[in-house]
Amino acid sequence: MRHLSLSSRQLGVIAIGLALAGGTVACGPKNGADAKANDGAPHKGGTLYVLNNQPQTNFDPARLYTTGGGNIPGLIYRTLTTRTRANGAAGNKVAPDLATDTGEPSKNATVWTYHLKDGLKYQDGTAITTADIKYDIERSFAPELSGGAPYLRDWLVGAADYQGPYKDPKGLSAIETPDAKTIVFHLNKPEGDFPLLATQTSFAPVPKAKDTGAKYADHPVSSGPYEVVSNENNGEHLVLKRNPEWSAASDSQRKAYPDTIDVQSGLDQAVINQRLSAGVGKDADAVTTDTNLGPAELAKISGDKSLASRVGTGHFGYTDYLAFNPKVKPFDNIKVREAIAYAINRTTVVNAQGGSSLNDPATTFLPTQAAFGYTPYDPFPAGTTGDPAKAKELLKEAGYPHGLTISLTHDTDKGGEQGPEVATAIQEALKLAGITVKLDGEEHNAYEDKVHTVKSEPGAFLAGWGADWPSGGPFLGPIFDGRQIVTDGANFNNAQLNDPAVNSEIDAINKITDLKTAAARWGALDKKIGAQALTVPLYHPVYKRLFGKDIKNVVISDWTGVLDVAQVAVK
Amino acid sequence: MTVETLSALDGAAGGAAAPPAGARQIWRRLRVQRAALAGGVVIVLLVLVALAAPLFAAVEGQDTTTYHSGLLNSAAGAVPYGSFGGVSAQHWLGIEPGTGRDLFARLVYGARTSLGVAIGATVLQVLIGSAFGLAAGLGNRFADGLLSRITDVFVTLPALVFAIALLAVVPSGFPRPVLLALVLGLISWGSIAKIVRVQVLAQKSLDYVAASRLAGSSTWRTARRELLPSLVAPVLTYAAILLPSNITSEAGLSFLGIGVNPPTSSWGQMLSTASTWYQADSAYVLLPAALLFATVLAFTVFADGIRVALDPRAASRLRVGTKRRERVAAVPAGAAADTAAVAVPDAASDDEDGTA
Amino acid sequence: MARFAVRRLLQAVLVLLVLAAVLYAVFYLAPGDAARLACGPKCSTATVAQIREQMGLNDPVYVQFWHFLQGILAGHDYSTGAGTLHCAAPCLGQSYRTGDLVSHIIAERLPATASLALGAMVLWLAIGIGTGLLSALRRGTIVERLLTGFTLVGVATPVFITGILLLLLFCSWLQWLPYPTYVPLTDDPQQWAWNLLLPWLALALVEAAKYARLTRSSMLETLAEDHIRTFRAYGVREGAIVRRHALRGALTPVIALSALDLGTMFGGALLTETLFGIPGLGQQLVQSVQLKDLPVVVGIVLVMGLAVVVANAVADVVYAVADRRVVLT
Amino acid sequence: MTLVEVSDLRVEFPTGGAAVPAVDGLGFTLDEGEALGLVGESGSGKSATAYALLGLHRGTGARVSGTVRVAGTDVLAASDEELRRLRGRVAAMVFQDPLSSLDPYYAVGDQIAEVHRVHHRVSRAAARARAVEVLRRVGIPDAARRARSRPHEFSGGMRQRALIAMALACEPRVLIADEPTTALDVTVQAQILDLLHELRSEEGLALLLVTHDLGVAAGNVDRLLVMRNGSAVEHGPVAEVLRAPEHAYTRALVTAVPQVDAAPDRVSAQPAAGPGPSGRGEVLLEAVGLRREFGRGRNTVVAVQDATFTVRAGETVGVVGESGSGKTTLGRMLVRLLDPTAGEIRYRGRDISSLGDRALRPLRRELQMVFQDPVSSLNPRRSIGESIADPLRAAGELTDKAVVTKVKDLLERVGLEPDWYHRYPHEFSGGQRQRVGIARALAPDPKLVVCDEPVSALDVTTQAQVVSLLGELQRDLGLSLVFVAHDLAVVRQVSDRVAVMRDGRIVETGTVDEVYESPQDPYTKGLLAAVPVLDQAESAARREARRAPDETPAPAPRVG
Repeated sequence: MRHLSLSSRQLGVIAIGLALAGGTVACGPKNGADAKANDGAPHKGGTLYVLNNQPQTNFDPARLYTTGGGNIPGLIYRTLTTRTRANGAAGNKVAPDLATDTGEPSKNATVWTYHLKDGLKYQDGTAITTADIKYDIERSFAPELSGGAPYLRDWLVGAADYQGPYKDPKGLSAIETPDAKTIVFHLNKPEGDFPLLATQTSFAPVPKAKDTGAKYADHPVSSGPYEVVSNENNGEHLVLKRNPEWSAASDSQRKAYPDTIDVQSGLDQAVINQRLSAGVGKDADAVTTDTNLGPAELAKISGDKSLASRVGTGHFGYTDYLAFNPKVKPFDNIKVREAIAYAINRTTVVNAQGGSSLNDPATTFLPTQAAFGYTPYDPFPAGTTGDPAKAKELLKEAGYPHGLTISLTHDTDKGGEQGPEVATAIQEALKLAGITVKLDGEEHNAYEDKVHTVKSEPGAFLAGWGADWPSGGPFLGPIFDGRQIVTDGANFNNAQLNDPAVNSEIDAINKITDLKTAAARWGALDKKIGAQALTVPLYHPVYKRLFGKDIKNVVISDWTGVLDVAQVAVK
Repeated sequence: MTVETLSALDGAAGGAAAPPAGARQIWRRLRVQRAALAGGVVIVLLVLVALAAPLFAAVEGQDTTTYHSGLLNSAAGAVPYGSFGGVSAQHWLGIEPGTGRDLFARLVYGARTSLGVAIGATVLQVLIGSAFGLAAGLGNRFADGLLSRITDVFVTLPALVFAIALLAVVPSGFPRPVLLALVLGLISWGSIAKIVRVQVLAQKSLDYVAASRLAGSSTWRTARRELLPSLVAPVLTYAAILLPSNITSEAGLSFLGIGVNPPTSSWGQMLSTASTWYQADSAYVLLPAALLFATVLAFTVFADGIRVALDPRAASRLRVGTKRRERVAAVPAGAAADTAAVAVPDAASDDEDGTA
Repeated sequence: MARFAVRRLLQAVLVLLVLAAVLYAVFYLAPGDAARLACGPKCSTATVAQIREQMGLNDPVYVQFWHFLQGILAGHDYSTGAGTLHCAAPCLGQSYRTGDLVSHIIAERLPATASLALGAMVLWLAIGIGTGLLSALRRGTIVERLLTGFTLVGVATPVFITGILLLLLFCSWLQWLPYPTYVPLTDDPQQWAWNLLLPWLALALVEAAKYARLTRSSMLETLAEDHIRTFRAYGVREGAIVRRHALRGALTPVIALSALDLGTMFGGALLTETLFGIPGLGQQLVQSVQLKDLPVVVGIVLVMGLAVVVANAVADVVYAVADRRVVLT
Repeated sequence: MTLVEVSDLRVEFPTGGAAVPAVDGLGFTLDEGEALGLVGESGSGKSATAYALLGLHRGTGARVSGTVRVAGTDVLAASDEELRRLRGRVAAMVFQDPLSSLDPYYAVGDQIAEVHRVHHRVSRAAARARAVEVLRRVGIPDAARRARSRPHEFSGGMRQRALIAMALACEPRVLIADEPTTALDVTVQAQILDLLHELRSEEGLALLLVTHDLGVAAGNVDRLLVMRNGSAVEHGPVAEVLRAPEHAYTRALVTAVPQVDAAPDRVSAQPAAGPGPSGRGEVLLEAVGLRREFGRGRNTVVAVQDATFTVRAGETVGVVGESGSGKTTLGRMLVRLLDPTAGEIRYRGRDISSLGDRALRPLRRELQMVFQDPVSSLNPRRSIGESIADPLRAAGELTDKAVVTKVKDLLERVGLEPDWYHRYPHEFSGGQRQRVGIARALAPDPKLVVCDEPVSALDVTTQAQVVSLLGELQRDLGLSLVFVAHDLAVVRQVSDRVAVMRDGRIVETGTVDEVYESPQDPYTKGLLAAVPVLDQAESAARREARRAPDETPAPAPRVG
């Protein structure tokens, strides 16, 4: 889940504005010729420039919250497993990285065993051991190193209250390293997705001797194809160079064409788009991993082939939706929820988020990718513009013949996925169905607190959910698993649904280690839950991002939706 | 200029001391300044527009909230079809990209918010500032010291940051425009407090205040009868300067995305949205920008006018009371305005620190 | 002079103390949990609790404030887990969010803000004083009317409008300038200036207007003073009079005011920094406010406050130096 | 030969509507080495005339017509360049306010050097030397060092000397002195006038002395030109004009000048004769060892120290002293506008020096004050009637109607129209305003009124009127007056007894005649000797007396 601060949002907002500025002039048809340069095989060498808006803060494997080991982090930190670096759906699979395979489950997927490949070395030439991986996982529990993904605390046996290796050097008994190349994980429940979790950077090795705690991010010890030359301003400017100790032989996934990679963050999004589209000098060898096109570019690419040819389109598993809390009247009444589902006008919502090029209207909670188990369905068919009439009908049945007034909680961050633009679009749509919406805009933090705290959870609010790995599990689990209702912390089960049937089905699927079969079951479950109208899926964001003229070998997997810096070449 | 030549003038102009700043005098002196008058007219018009917003919208036949998705090119980032941001017979000033809401309606309603907030904030600043300044000016060493330090703190506050922080603390249920006015008012009253204090201190040393003490008046009675009247001029003048800066501050807050709540429209809110779109739809940014500019300009020149009309500082700056009239007479309005404007920037900068 | 310094020092300390206290109070009241924000939305309650403990957020607010003060006076040692991170006095603390030392963060942000503020000041003084003097000495001519018009426009245009229009004009229409990307002076002076030109202009145009008005009025005032008349009466050339006898007096308030403005600018010109994406104190501040990263917020606000207080003192000194009759108290 | 030639001079200042002639068809001449006194009250246009001689009206919007010839140059027609050569080189001007007339930012010597170099092609060093030379010439002690100090480090007198030095530096042929001594204390005034006199006789300078003070003019010029409303009413040799003024106005002017010597018909209550001071009415107010300090710590200034004196019912006590002598502070302490640092104020035997505001209020009405500055002593935003009514309303004893009637009576009493009740201060002249101030002081039927320089801001004729009004009132109402003033003559006119103050101390007290006829304290002697007199022989004699090197201590130069 991305949580951008107000001002970075603001940057975005203006950014896009400026991007428009750039767009008109950036490049005319003259660039058509250069477009050819993009063809032809990629070669080693050169410097790749990454122009980003968001800095790579806390560049520490224990603190990073990535999916599939992240994009930039994946250049430094190899993990037990990693995502496949291929285009589209092919890029939605898990592959062995440091490990010889994606893991051997036993005791119906409660125990997972990995073996390291031979000859794996850190940048300093010392050997990578499983103890180092265990150590980093333990680090990720340390309060000094906050920020990482939470799953292991729930999954590993007896990890619930573990304080990390600094306060508690005994370490985690749930992880065994019988020898330097073997590591065994003991889970307190079956988790077929474990190989996918093992892609996260907490599964990267950190040599205890080199650990400097909170300062480790400044000089991390690389296990990947590149090593950190400098890390300025906490990830604002990263310079990476080839790690001589890394061998392509041991790494089936990463191509690592460029000799050096220069990651400049904190750039205005407009500047990024303008520089990429103009592609002057070094910018021809530049890409961005976090900045979408603005309307101006969108308007242009239709008429500008060469520019269009430099837009990478990706689909990250993410759904923005309207969440209900049935504990609050009138949302306890399914008819009311259905009425709203019918009344929603997804066109206005999509427009509010940048138009149809950057968003696909959503009717399913699961993202539109097979890996998640996407099964198309629309329990409340109302077309993209909604069906107010049908909604009115349902309201009458629900006992509100004269309409009703509800309150909708949203984030006040402008341009945000849960921001005011979307909220007003919904407000306007429901008006046609006779539903008066009171907007309850909360400042970002207040909003987070309010909607994710059971006690204060409002009846209806905007929410978004992203995949930590492409599978139905992390998508449906936190939202609909009754046992994941957190009463004294951040709760994401907005409906506070605790349906034994759903719970047991989730358990059943988690036991399945064949991801394909699992996916199908997840899809079915999604459809089943969808009928209860506990959420109204609104849209799935689409990533459209520019890359420089001389960029070759652009790979965009469905896993990240962003072009993979480990694969691109500048020569 | 010397006493003679001046009092020679006085013969004609009638007397040495400052004439009472009666409404008539102010009006007489305002009338002669064309720019100020023009500003006044614009202000009146704006207020009328704000008050009659529903009427205007009704005449056009649009409202501020209805979406017109049909008029937007969704694939191209939801910018309006057609030229000038979708200007048409139905939508006189075009529509808002992303939503298709009518811009004319939103502009006229926006005037309500922007002016309302600014006026509210100004009133608050004047009240708080005057209270503090008066208390500090009249109080003893200790009170003065304490109050002045407090004032310093508020002058030092990074206004915008505190606005952001405060806006975060207040429950979202609170009516936003009122909140904005409150926050702006509560934060940047320091400069006016300083001005009032200085005025009071200056007045305090004058003989007629001593005379009033001799008359057996209590401090409060003296303050009420002798000091307050003389404060009206500077405070009015400064309020006229604060107001536009408040309009800008509101816009600034909205620009940072913490202004009024949707679907309410304010010029600042429109500007901040427009800054997202102005390249694809430049008409959209120019409208609120132009209006905001016109408004601030109008208030600024009007403030200048009032300043000349009330000329609060000239007297205190000139050694001989008689020089005041000479200055107003011999120096064109503009110059006199500026002699008072000296007071403005140091004060104004306090308001601007945040919004700069 | 010594008494002046001491007095001002005490004042400054007082003001800054209050500022910090107010901030702690406000943030204590504000919603949002720094620990949870640091930990991430999906973070488990247990972890949040540990982090809160780690940050010392479980202490009552006054204790937290006390610790903060201790840090300033005596410095502080923070655990990085693997080792300890020493924060020498005056220690502004450690970012909740990143664990960086606040002093370090400020040190990183200050150059950008300083570049913006100083550069802008040079510009606005040049433009402002120039136009101000011109319109004062060309009283009643068309030149003056034009300049007065210019200043009014400047005063009436919010910086973010000026900024957008400048970008529109120079970057996209004329393409004379690149879209501003902050480049540290130390990296490449030329790029530094080139990229800051627009932000400088945007800021300077607004300020310059103010200064033009001030310069003009104070020049007119000075020219009306008796000692100017004296030198006229002794046949000194008008030019010499302005140069030797009017300018100094007329510019004193201008310089003093610019000291004040510079002070406030160091608080980061929020809008300008945001609009042009300059990684300065202002931007950092807004972000930190959003993230409830109290130590950083307090640190930056204190720096701002200090700047303003110092600026005030400087302004007074300027007056005193320019005019020996002024006594510093 | 004739140096200055003015004929049919008209100077008009446009004021919004109608242009007002400040000077109206004036004509006169001034010969080499001659001294002409331009005398008139405020508004008579004398300074405007002086300015016209140097063409200083240019660019001020003033309209000047007629002919002005200075050393052959037609000032009105001359080019700027010619004018610059005239200014300072031929005719140099000495201005009224020495402090504001010098650039505060530069050393006095440099400023003089600068104007010198305007007219003489010499090196900076040479110019500086010249500056020191002229400073020494005008009697600045230790000139070389003082040349490096800034104006505010000079005392008033020294500043005026510096201005004169500046004039000398250009070696002009005529010196135009515009009220050169108005801002100065009487002793310093005497010194400056002597200096001018000396310079004239030794450098052969012509002098145009512009002043409102006949006395000042009398002793220092050959011819007098009396101006009123912009035109000459009388013009002739000093002696004749003073002895046998033809014009009524001149006569009024001459008679109005208070004479410090030869006690005139006393305007105060009782004739000085009769049972000596001691015998008069019971003691009303008694000041015992009063002390007042300002500021704290190291920069404490003692404004008044152990001032002890009494005021009896119905008598007038004059308090004389030069600026900074603490007389005003003393006056304000008596009515408790200032709190004494030490000492007692016994009013009818009761010590009121430490009473709180509340306790004081009932007494307030009995102790009133008339202020010096008629401008600042009336609230411009309140009608004079209201200002006068203030004490009455504060007391709240009378009905509104009664208050108004009483105020109208008072207005009449002080010689103003009762129905001016609703007028505002700016509609009145200085004298009238002072009358209003008096009316306000009288409103609560006080027993004692402290008059702080009540006439120093007024023209001499008005002065006389106000002074006699005060005396008259005192007689009728049996008031006690404390009359604080710097003008010894005025004080002598009104007082029964006098206290002479210097540097916060009372150096001499006694009946008027005692103090004025046979002063004991050397300072008092110095003061009296310094007062300008109309009789030329007398003033010449006094100048000689003063020549005899400093036996009379002049007040120590105070930093302005």
